[in-house]
Amino acid sequence: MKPNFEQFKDIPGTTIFTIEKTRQGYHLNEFCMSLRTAENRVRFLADQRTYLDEWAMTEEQKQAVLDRDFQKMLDNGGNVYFLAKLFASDGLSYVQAVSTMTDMNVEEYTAMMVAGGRNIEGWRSKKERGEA
Amino acid sequence: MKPNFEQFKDIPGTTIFTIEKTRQGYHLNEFCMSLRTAENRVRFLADQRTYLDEWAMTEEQKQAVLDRDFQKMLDNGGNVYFLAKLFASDGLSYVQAVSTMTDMNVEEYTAMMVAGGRNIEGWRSKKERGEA
Amino acid sequence: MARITAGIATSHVPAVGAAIDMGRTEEDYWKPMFAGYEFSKTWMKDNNPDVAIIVYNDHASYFGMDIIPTFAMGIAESFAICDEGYGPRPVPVVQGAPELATHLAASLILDDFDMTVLNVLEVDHGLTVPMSLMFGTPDKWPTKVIPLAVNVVMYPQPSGERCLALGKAIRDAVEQFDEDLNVQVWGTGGMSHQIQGARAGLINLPFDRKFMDDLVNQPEVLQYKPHLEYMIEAGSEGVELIMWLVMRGALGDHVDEVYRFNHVPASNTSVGHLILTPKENA
Amino acid sequence: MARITAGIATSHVPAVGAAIDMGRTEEDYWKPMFAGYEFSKTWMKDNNPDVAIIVYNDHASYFGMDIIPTFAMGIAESFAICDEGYGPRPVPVVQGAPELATHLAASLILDDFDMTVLNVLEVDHGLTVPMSLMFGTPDKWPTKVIPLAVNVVMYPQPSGERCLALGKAIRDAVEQFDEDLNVQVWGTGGMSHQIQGARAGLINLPFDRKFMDDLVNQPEVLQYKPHLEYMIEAGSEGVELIMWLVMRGALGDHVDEVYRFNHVPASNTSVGHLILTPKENA
Ligand SMILES: [Fe+3]
Ligand SMILES: [Fe+3]
Repeated sequence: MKPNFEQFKDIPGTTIFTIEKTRQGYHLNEFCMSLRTAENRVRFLADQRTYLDEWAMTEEQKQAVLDRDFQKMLDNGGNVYFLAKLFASDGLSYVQAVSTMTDMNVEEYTAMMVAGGRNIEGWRSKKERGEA
Repeated sequence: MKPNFEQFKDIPGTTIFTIEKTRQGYHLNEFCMSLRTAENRVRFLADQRTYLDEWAMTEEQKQAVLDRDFQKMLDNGGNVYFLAKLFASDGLSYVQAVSTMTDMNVEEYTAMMVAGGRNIEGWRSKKERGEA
Repeated sequence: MARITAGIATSHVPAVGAAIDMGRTEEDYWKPMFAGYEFSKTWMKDNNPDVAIIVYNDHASYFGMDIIPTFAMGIAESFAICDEGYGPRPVPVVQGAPELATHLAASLILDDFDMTVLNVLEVDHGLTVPMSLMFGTPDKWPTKVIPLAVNVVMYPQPSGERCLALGKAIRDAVEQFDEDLNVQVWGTGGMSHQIQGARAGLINLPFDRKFMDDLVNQPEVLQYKPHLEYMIEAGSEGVELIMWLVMRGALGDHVDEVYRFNHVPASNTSVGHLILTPKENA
Repeated sequence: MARITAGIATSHVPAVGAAIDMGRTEEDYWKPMFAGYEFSKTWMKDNNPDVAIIVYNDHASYFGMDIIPTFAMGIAESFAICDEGYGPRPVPVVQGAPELATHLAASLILDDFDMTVLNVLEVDHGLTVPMSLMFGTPDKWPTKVIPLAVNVVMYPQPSGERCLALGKAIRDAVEQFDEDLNVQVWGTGGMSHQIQGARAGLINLPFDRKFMDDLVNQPEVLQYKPHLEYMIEAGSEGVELIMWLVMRGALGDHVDEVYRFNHVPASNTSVGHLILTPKENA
């Protein structure tokens, strides 16, 4: 069956990690994987730029890491489970890190979750939202 | 379909490498894999016993390696493609190493191969050969 | 012969592991969620399996970018706990079941499932959080485990049909194992959640409830649900629910629903949990 | 659209690579074997593919004991050459075809083949010796390559039916790729050989010839040949021949036999080689 990499593009505010993105995000995600040891976390946090320069990442990927711009990391081939190693190194929880990709701060985001989460109504389709 | 690990036992002079043998031969084969770098080959050949003691192999496996008893390595979970890294470290070709598992010396074995190889007649079944 | 006596489904939220490990289960935020597993912990004491086949996914914790198997089975003696960036969870090492696992992996390959065989594997929250929920915090896990890692992170994930068929093949293979063993199959992950992008925090409780109903009563319909539908309706990470189909396939055509629990939220996730048993003589 | 224009089958004996690398191809022992590939090298010049999908097996050179995939596909930009204990073969790095490879791996997973996806892979003699035989010793390989590694070393290997079906699915997937590419599929390994135990050196030329006949004319029969039969009749390593079935499945129902060659021995092995093309309008 022919793979359909376009089918995901109408989902609003969502980046689907495809086999194509494993090529684009390879070095960024491998950098994140390296943070699974305490030694590497210490070394990275002590001198982030030097550590990042050890990886064949694009400058845009490196800058997104330095800025902790998780949405930009997604746009450049990152996958959130890899990025989790980065925000874990910063001592952030999933909620703390994930909320930065939304238009809410962490308190607002947590309040939304406790109230039952983001309602899907209006969030099914970019076309429906007038975004496409 | 139920796996049949017994079906191979009637083939004479043959050890089939099964998923069960990956458990038995794990450390022996991993030791062999380590010889894929020149540094490790040098270090192994310089002090074989010390190198072997870094691996969680059985004493019988270690002794078989020291003796270059390839048949005994097979009996203890080794697989020939792993063992090839060991005889490659010794500078032996496949023919030189493989012939040691037969009742021929390397000249006789090579002559057999040039003459068309081992004839299968009589080599299909242990029962047929009176070995089982 | 070995037999499959129950199927467990449960979400495997990392923050749930952290709450247990940090002793926060009595806090207001967490208490209602953990209360929902009290029945299950008691039920497990009475129904402890010899082996649990735990269908889960690795979250970039052991497998990275280099190698991405669709279905991988751990056949080792034991499985260490991953460091996911916070240090490894302080839980016991997971004990394997090499004899059943080699039989099972071999059977599945002979049935034309293209398994990847793992002699080494470290397991992450996807596998350990369900164990903590069902067993609490023992010094040693009371059951042996066969980890079955499914790629749900990278599109294309295995189809729903393939996951259900894998479960059926697991059932057949377990029944052909000569030793008399009590085996459970656990499907983990889900329910609705999305942990990335502007749409993060999506929860769809009607979808989750319908999914549970269908899983119990008509899994054959569920197998044709397109992955795109999970991603739209249950969030980008909701597609983890295909792992529940593997568990369901292993239980046979008809099941009894022993227990059901739902709770929102745990961290970013809708928590769902089922205990199912194969219907007698069905 | 891309199309499969030919299938190549050839043994991949490591000593053949060594003979090439050490300049021994004119020696009495080797000359008749290499003479048999002269036609093929010329034919390849006239029929050079844009991409060759090379079905081969790793011989404990990249994959070890830790992880053993049944089917694994390399989607990287390039593939380095393994050190198999003698130092890496002095041949060019193998260039990948990431776009076709990602399309292909994704298509196969959607068709319920449980592929393992490889973003990193080093290739061994199983892949490079066929390239040397077909291309000689260029500074740079003239074609891009998609490595498809099959487990043939550990029982259970994938079934003959599965291998033939994989070939058919590869054919469908290639034809759905939008770019206009000339694609070949190569099946490597075999023919009869056994490189271990007291029975080492086994050769069965009648088996090899019948296998070639059946592969050309009635592969649908060959797919049911039990692996035990290969092991008994063609030696423990003769089971590599199932990789030729993948190639054959990719060519469609009917083929033309462009070339055939047989030679005994190369090291411990019976060398077999075929060039097949899909029959027009068949
Ligand atoms: Fe998960
Ligand atoms: Fe081979």
